[in-house]
Amino acid sequence: MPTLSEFIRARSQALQTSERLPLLAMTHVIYGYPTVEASLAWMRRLLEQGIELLEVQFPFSDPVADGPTIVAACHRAVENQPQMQLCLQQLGQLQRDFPQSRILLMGYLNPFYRYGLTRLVQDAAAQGIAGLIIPDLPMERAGQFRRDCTDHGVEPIWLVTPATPAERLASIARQATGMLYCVSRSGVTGQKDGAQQALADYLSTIRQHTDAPLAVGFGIRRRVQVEALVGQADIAIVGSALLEAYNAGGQEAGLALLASLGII
Amino acid sequence: MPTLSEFIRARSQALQTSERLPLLAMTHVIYGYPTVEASLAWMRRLLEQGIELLEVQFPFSDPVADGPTIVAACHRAVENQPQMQLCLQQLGQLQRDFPQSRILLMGYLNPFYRYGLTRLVQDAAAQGIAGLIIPDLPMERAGQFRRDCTDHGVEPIWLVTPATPAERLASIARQATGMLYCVSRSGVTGQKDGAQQALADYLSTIRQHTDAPLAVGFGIRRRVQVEALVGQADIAIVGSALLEAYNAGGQEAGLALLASLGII
Amino acid sequence: MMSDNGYYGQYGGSYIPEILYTSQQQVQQAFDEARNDPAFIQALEQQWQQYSGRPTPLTFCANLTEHFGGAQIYLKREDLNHSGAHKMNNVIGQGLLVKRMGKKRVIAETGAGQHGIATALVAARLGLECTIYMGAKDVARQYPNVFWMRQLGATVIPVTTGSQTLRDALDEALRDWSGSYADSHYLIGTSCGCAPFPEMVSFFQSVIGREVRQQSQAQFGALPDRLYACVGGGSNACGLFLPFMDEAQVEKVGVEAGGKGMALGEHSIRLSHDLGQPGIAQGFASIFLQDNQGQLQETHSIAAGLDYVGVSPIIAHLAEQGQLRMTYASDQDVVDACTLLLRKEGIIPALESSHALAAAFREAGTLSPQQRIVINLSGRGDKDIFNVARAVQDAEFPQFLRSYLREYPDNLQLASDAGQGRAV
Amino acid sequence: MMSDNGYYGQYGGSYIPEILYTSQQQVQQAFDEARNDPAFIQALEQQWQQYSGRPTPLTFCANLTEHFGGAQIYLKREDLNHSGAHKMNNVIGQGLLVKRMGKKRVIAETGAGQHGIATALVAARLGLECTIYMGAKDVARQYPNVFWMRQLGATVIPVTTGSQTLRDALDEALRDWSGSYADSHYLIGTSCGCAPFPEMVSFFQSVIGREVRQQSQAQFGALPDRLYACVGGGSNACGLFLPFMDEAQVEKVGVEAGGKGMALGEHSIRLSHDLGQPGIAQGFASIFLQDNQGQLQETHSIAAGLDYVGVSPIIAHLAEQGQLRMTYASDQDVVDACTLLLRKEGIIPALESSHALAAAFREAGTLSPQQRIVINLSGRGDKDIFNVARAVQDAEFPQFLRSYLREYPDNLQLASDAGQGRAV
Ligand SMILES: Cc1ncc(COP(=O)(O)O)c(C=O)c1O
Ligand SMILES: Cc1ncc(COP(=O)(O)O)c(C=O)c1O
Repeated sequence: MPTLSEFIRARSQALQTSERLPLLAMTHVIYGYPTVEASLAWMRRLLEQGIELLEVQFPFSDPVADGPTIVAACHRAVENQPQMQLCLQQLGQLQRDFPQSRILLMGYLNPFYRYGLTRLVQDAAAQGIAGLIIPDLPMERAGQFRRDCTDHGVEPIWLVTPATPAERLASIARQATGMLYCVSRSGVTGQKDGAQQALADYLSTIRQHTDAPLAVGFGIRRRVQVEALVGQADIAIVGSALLEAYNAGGQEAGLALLASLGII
Repeated sequence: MPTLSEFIRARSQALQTSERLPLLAMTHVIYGYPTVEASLAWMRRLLEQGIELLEVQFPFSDPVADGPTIVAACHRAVENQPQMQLCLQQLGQLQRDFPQSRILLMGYLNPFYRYGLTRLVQDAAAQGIAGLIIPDLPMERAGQFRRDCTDHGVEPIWLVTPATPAERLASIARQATGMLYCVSRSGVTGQKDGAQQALADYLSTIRQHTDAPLAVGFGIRRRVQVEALVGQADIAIVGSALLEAYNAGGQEAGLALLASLGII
Repeated sequence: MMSDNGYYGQYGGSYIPEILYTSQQQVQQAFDEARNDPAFIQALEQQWQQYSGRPTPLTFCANLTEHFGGAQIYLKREDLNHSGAHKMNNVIGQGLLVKRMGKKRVIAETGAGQHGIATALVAARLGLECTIYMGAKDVARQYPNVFWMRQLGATVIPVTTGSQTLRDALDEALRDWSGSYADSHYLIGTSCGCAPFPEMVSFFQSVIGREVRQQSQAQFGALPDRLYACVGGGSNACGLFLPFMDEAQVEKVGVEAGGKGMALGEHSIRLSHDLGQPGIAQGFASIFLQDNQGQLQETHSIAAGLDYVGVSPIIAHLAEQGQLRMTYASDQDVVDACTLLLRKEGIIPALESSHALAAAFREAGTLSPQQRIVINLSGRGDKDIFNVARAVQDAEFPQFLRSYLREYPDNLQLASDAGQGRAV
Repeated sequence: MMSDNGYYGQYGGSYIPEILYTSQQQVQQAFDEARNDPAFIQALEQQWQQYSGRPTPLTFCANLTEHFGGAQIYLKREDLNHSGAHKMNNVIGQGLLVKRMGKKRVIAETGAGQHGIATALVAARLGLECTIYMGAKDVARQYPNVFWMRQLGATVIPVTTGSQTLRDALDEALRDWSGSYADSHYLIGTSCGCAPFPEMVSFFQSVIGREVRQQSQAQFGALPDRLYACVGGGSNACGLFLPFMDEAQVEKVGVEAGGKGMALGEHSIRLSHDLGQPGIAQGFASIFLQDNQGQLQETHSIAAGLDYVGVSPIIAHLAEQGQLRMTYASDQDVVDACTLLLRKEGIIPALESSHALAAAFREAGTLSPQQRIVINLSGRGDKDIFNVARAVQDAEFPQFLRSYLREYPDNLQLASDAGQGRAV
């Protein structure tokens, strides 16, 4: 099986010659929201549409790095008492059903920590999950976790932000393998050249330090924002906007958004 | 005109041979309660009944030495905006109409003080008022007042209480002329021999220091209380009980009380 | 300031019913002895420190100073006393005197409830029985204080006579004392009443001014140029001013409650503008708000602790002598001053104390940056939330109260709706 | 207590979103420098003294001591701080740090509102913008505090996510900080959160224990035998205990909120009885109340300041090491202890602090009269009138509120009835 970065590179290559914008789509779904069944059905539907990367968030009662829409959905999902073990099994089934896509499991540290981080990596690997994103696990504290990931062939996915100091950014970028999750808080409207330039500078700085694919998330909700990423990043992450569309009009509205963004 | 003590002694003498208990009646009325007119009518009625001593209280907003019934009546009377000058004139008229009785003006210091203490004594004298009772004017501060009283022939009437220290009691009693106002807080029920004895002791101590007539007030409301005073005091003061009777049933109830006490 | 046999010029004295003579003498004697007894003074200072947290600080207000661009502004922080006001200084002193006299019970009057709470606190601490008289209107308006007094074990008696406010409570307390003097002490809360109360209360409060002297020297190496204190009965003003009476160059400014206007009944201005007249009532000679017949009048202030009808004979005398300057602040000035202190310095002043602030704020800009003023922050303001919320017309406070009421245990709501009074 | 690079045994650390890394490092560095800068320490001590009134006294309680017939009982009077609680020690410290870092704005979370008020006070005094996050349920329950925060110029943001209480407010504050770190400081109110907050808050609170050491020596010539403190986040406990860590013979007792019962959701007992489990959330590793999936759980306490889901990593570590003993007190014990202190000593304790009282009262009688215990009275209780009145089922309080509401300006009543929020 190809590594995550190999997978991404291959698909990027293929997209150059397709009708779609040449960016992979990484779509975000909260496990257990609004119910476990509905969330699984939504994931399945996205995968059927050819979404390359599915980011599944295991909900947590205190998602400190998320905005209001995702926070509310997480709280709702927690009420459905999601179980980590079952979640991993169900994601494994999806991965097996859609071998053309990759599933990344995202979540805050505590539920993983309670499950056991080593056990998590093992079980995720066994289920074919390609990567793990843990926004509140600093790289400095992740020695064992990274060894486990290496041992079991799961990619730990790190985040950088515009606030990350240059040296640290370089260091994190250098250590990135499967992909690097580039958060941009500044947002890109497509209108403001200054902001667009800032994003370009940010991404090119990162690029200097790594060959890993770059995934960018900054509240993408219009095609022009995606277009601005072409040539500078590999993956467009659609999170809150997708959830809002889904909340407003279900799966169809979600898919319509993705289509309007040019990434399905 | 006889002095106040001569008047009292003469009437006491006369009572020895009458049907009534051998004690002078001193009845208390609040000027301006419930209205100025009604209070004057009530005074007149009492004088018509032969009450020897009429104690008229000029109302004050803050009658600290009085109990709840009198306090409430004073507050009501104050609302009628009683005028000191008019009050003195009206009492003078009463005195002229009922030369067989004596009128004593009682009041707290402040209204008198605002009127002018010297002026008060002068005007009271001019109206034939026999004595002045000011419960919150200590004898120590009354030098000028006493000289004014002497000059104008008005009796300053001092109070003693069971709490007054022996030496002070002796001194006040010695200086008493028109009468001495003996407050007994302990009350006399007629049943309790101890209390009766205490009253007897109290009055006989006072008697050792003065020949002035003794007036006793302690919430008299039953005949047996008055009887207990016979031979020990000269005057029974009926204050709150009379006001309560008046409040309950007007002049008639007031007179009925006095009759039941054996002092009209 | 020592009285001349209970008198300050023509004011002061002891004009009380004869029945209280002995108790008054006893208090006088006990106080005369105690003030000269080092053991008493030591116990007093110990309780001040260990129970009430004295010394209270002198706080420099950089933002306010800059805001007005005039004198350097300091606050004497009596709000940090136990119970949240200067009242504690006095109740500790008299409480210890009660123990010394061997009495078992204290009586007090209270208007806003501050003195009532302070008395109830000290009574609990000293194991004394405690009865507090409070005008029925004040009970209704200031119920939170009543609640705490009762929780502290005090008996609170609502006084339903007269105007049902402080003045009537005072009368009623005097009446209680007349019947209970043998075992009870009347713990007066301000520098009013018959001798020796004005002198005694001022003596206990003078710790304020003594500390300000020391702290001024320590913090800026000089005495203040001006002192401000609000004047209700006058105790916090006496406490601040008296230790500075030998220093004529330290100007003393007393601030009365200007209320809503200058008509009788709308304010509590007794001294400034000669709105009050000399009188003798409630045990002492002073200046009172009264009509031409000598009847004491109703007063008003947004600060319940300032609407007293009389004033300390000490303050009346000093004002008459020109040894202090009297002024006043209106309800509106007071709310503004309160808000300004909140925003600029992060201190919540009592509305009483905000009168002193208002006057000082008016004048600070006219002084030079080399001058220093000390404002007595006699108490803290959290107790005033019911008044302040209403004054600033806060819309959520009533909403909060309503939802709180909805959750209150049901049976009690019914009982209290029917006006049946206390359940406990 | 110095951490090992932010860790206390297995607890502590910094588990925060990457975007906060720089700010966290900046705070760490600023704090490391400031704590070693005599000028900073001097400014800190000056504000503690001149603004908050430190030192707070150590009060001997003769009546309570006699009542239990055991150990001599002393109270450390943090209730006498400006704002009425120990929270002030920390906000002054962090406020000065904010000035030092040149930031212009502070963010804080608050549960009961005590830390929110303290932050708003200090922000006003230091001229900082201030935003307070508070669970919408807490806003509704603790509105008087919200009122004062707003009067002080702070923006109070009700948090409507999750359980709408402290935990959610904390999450929301972290989110704000993630977007505003450039000019804002997150002023955490207890010894929790990512490094260096637990250490920093404890550093600022340790003034409590240092004073107790000095005062014990001065007042009874020895160290106390036992110390009691309630444990919410753990800051007042750290403040009292840490300066005594070298003295194993001084027993330290931490008291958690036993609430209504032992079922999850009914209490806030994280350490005693092993009801909590290790976890990593809200920026740090510690013991949290959580389910088997690692979801944090709801908690309960009669004292709004004690119902936190986690606990200071310092306390968690010391408890694990047996260097302090953890226990708890139920809501009912707490009301009883509060009442007893009121009646016996004339001090109104916060319900939070009454937990420490309750545990100490349980044990005092078993100690000898030669032993001395110090209970940290972390705050005063007048703020708790709404809770206490309900707990003792006072019948007149709702009556008072109703008549107050009847007199409230009419238009505002309508506006608020319609739930239209603030008018100002
Ligand atoms: C905080 C505060 N300041 C001032 C006063 C006024 O009293 P005095 O003039 O005796 O200081 C009161 C009275 O209750 C008060 O509570
Ligand atoms: C008075 C008081 N005590 C204690 C606490 C608990 O906090 P900590 O455990 O951090 O001292 C609070 C929190 O609001 C409080 O207000």
